[in-house]
Amino acid sequence: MSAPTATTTLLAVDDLRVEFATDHGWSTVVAGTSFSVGEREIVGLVGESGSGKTVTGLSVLGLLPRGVGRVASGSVTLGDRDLLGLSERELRSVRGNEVAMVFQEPMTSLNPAFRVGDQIAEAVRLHRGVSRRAARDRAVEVLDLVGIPHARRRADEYPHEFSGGMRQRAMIAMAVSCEPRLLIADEPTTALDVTIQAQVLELLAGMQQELGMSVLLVTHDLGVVAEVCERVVVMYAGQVVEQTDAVELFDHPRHPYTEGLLAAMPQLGSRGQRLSSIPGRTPEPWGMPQGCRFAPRCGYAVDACGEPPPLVTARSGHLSRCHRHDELTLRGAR
Amino acid sequence: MNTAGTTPGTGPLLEIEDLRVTFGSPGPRGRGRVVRAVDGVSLQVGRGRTVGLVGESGSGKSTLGRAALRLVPVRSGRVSLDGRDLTALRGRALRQARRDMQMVFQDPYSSLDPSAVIGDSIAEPLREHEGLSRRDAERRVKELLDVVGLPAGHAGRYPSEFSGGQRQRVAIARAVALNPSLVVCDEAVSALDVSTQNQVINLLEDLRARFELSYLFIAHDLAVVRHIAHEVAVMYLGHVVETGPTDRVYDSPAHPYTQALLSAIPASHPRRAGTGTRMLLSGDLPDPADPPPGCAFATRCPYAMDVCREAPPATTPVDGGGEVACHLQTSGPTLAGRTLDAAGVRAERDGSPDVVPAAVRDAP
Amino acid sequence: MLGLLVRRLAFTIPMLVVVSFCVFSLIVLVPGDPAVSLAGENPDPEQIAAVRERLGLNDPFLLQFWHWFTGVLRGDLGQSLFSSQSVAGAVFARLPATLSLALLSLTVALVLGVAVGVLAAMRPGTWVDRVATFAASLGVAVPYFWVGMILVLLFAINLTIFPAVGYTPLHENPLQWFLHLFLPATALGLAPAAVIARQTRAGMTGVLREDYVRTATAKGLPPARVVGKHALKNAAIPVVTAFGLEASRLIGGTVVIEQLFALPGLGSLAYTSVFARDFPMVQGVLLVVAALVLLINLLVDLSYGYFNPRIRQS
Amino acid sequence: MTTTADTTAALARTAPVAPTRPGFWRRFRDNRPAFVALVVLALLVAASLAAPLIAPYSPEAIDVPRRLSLSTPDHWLGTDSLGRDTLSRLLYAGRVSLLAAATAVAIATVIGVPLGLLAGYVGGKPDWVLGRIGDVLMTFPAIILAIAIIAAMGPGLQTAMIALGIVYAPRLFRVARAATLQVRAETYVEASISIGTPAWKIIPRRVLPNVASPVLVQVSVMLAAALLAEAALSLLGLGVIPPTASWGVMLGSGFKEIRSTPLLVFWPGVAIALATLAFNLIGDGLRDALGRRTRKADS
Repeated sequence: MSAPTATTTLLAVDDLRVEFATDHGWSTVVAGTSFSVGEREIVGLVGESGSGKTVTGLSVLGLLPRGVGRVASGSVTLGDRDLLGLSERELRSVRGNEVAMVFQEPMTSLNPAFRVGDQIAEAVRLHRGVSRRAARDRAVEVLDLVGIPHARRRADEYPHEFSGGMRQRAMIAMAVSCEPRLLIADEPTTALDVTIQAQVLELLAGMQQELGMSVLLVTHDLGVVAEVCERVVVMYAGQVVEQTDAVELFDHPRHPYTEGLLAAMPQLGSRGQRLSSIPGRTPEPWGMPQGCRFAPRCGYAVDACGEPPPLVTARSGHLSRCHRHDELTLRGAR
Repeated sequence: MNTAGTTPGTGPLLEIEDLRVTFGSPGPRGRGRVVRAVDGVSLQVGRGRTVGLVGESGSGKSTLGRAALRLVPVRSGRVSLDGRDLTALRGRALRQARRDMQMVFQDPYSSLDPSAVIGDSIAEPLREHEGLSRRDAERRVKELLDVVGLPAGHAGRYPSEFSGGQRQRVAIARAVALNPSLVVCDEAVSALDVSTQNQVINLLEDLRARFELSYLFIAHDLAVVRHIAHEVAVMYLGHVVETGPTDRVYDSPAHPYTQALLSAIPASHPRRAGTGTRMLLSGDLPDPADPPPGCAFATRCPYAMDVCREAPPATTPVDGGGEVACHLQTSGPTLAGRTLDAAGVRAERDGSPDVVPAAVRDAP
Repeated sequence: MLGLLVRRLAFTIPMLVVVSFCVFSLIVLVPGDPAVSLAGENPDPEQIAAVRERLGLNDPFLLQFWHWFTGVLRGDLGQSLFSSQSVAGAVFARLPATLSLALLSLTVALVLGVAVGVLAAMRPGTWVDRVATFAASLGVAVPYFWVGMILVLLFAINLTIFPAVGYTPLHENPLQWFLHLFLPATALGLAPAAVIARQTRAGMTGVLREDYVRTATAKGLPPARVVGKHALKNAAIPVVTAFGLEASRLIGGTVVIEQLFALPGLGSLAYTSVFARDFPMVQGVLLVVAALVLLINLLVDLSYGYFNPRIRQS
Repeated sequence: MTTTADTTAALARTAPVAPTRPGFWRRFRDNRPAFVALVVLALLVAASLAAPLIAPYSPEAIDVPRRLSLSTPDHWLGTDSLGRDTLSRLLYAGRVSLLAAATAVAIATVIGVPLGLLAGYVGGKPDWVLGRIGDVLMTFPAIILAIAIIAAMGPGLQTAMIALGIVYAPRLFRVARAATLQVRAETYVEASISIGTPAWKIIPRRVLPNVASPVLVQVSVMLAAALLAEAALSLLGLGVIPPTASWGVMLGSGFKEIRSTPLLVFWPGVAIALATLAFNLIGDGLRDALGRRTRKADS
């Protein structure tokens, strides 16, 4: 497959380290993550729970819970600005304006005490400085854009009057209301039913086309990645283990963990076969293996894996953090 | 207590007939809300078989599973296990009947008492039904831990010390402790990471063979159900809209809702994304307290005809096994008893509700 | 909102009736013949019979209640046993002092409590939080009547800034009214302020972790807006609940405080009536106090409707 | 990497379990304010119990010539208006006050908690009736209801404690009921029902242990409130009757001398504040130490 197309980079995350307060002191939950998102590109950030993918997404906008999580080092660049170096005030003009977010739980991500339309208009007024009335019109307009019927009437309703799928549409409407350059969507479909999930993915892809924005899609679901992503970043135990374009990843994974994930993907396969899985479990931040973090669960592990592997270019545009990336032939998706 | 014609040992293990479950009350002057969670469902689970029950949230599938075990009050209809009418049982007789039917719940974080060690949770059915001494129960708990692949020495640990997958193994050990004939698995793997999920499914398959269990396997993940179930029932808004052998239902769905569900499954490879027909449903599930008058699916169905909005559809058999409740199958003679694919009905990718399939339009 | 009001009233009014019944039944609790104990020292049979007649104790109990209750509905709470005063007259003469005291101390409690709680929640783990938390722990623990005594000692006896005892009605001299109430209201308000501060901090800390607060931050809203608008409205319900409970407790506290500061309020009326065993008076005070508490609960319930649209609409 | 499942059982067996959370006692001890409070309370209780052994004088020994003395070598904390030794009286009063508070809360617990468990678990009509009775009792401020009961039955420590116990019962009822409702909705209770365990075994085995922590916290806080209420009632002359000393009685008699000897209200006030502060801090410590471990958030 071709290397990632040489688009201009919009977001660059470089050697990001994030620490969280745990029972065991400050533990590193994201350990030197680097990746980028190009203009008008949809990038999937994939991993299981505990991989650090959500934390990475939150770090971009400085949304780590105060006193619980902190960025220890690294840089996050949007265009030519280092977001981590911005003052709180400057960062606020980026949030919701240049970079917007959609979260996993549509049921709890909207404020139950305020009308849906007002919550959207609030962001518009803040960043566009328009009149109350114009902001409201814009709110109705984006609600309509994301496919909420009777948008003008529904704008006056409270979140509890919306179904889960509608709330996620409203969240997307809020996110796109100021036409951001980058949308970070954190597991936007995980809490939704499969038919609603299909609607929301279709909507996200449509919005990306229409507004020409970039999307960083944080998910644990390779099916979601297969549906909409052009490029994929795979995280395991706080590190990027593989990064390449989507088709290449599914065809020729270069990291045993990715192979395991692909093999474990739910298939509409036949009954009676054993389902494959990755043995063991993700290590805790305070108990990381010394060498390769995946080695204890890896069937290909050799002595060399006692040393931490670097993230290297396995092929043009294909990065892998595996000592044996060039000698193994790993199975892709069926 | 054998009131039905079936005798133990023959016929289906679990038989549900025209079951109705409602929540809420009409209230004074009828202003209350009555949710018809399960609205006239009939279903059977054969011995040693796994029946997958699929549907989205709000379809009533969990309520059906609970009603089958008499964990929620049944409004009308009959549930019998091994020929014995469960709906007639009360108090002590019901409690004793429970040893043959167990449940594995969705959330492994709340299905185990956080203040009790796991050995205590696993021993509860043994103490209750077999009156085992502390020592015998301890020995059995160790055996059971071994069966589900956990170290026997962990019996004295608290649930908080285990991962989600390990807790689900504990819950499964508790469910099979009495060697029941039926286990209802209510979204038993959906809270787990994908790799752990597969481990638990494999365990369930092993146990079915080993203990001759029958499963009613409730899930929203169609891929998982296809793997584990012999037969499938599809629920929508309190109704079972389609049943049948798993392969038939997945390969040639006879109900538009089944088709929509299947087409919504994300692709397993980017190259396959956007290929095939995707039937995007418009809108959301109707309010279960105020269901549409005719077919429950009519409000979102791309094939909906006038009759669909007026009268509930009757159930008809389908070629290849199973039944379906859809007017397309009764009002359209060219389709009757056949699957949607076989009849050449295909929804367009945009799923416009105006699309009327040729087969239907030409029907008299 | 109107629907909510009607629903809550439909609950409150029957409660008032039941409460009235309980208040009246208190006389049944008196061991032996209440008339004997009420007729004074060494009563002779005639005195006892007179008391029985006066109290209507010869009627069946429910009939007695009916007479009393219909009187209450007309605003007639009965006659004092020992003075010529009507109970209603005595109660309403004492009400302004108690209401002034209660309102003033509740204001102290609410303003101080919410301010300290929000401040602590916004800076968890910092010295601001620690000082606020410690002050709140202390405020909850220190007896309010002792605080009253110490305040009298410091500000009335040693510094003579405030009067130690007495009361001036608001309409006579607002400044004197305030000066006389300042010490008792502070003494009475500090503990509820501490409780409200703790509740506010706990509620805000929880709400600030909610997804929708993160959404508000992700929109780019300044922290003051996130906390003051998005978080506070959601944290309000437990705070007003605590406020309602504290208000009820505070009304109880007026009995002691009015005694210490010689305020002519309901509390001191209750106190003297209890000692005198003036039952109609005790019943009257109890009924008015219960009605006050029910009114506060009603207002608290209605405020839920404001803070939570789901309650308003259901 | 082996992706076949046959090894998964074996691997699950060797999989590490999460580190054991420090035990309840460790967590409580690590909470410094709560631990200090426990020590202070233990000292207070010990001193009160040992009053006959350690008190320098009888609490009722009158010594009029030395009345209202300040701190002297003979009377460390001074004397009251009758010349009685303040320190000795404080120690003896502690017994009365602490025992009174404990009795009231014990009565409230015995009434409120079982009814709360029942109402929360069974629901329906019993819950409605008990709830409304609680509502009616809660309509009266605690101290006023206690005064009313005392008005009917006559003053005295015993009446006061029974009155307080009744007044506090609905508060514990509510806490126990709310916690039970929450536990009742947990899947592990449904699991026990599905096993066939009868309710009379589920309530003590599955519900009670999980309801215990909010109830304990409430008991601890209520002990503080009962102590204050006893003091207030005794201060008004409706609780403990002189010459028996309680901290409230001492405050009441001390207030009469506040212009001449302010120390007389100082010491009993400090004693009450110390004990209530200790109860409250222990309550906070219990809440933190008994609280469920919060679920680990995703990644």
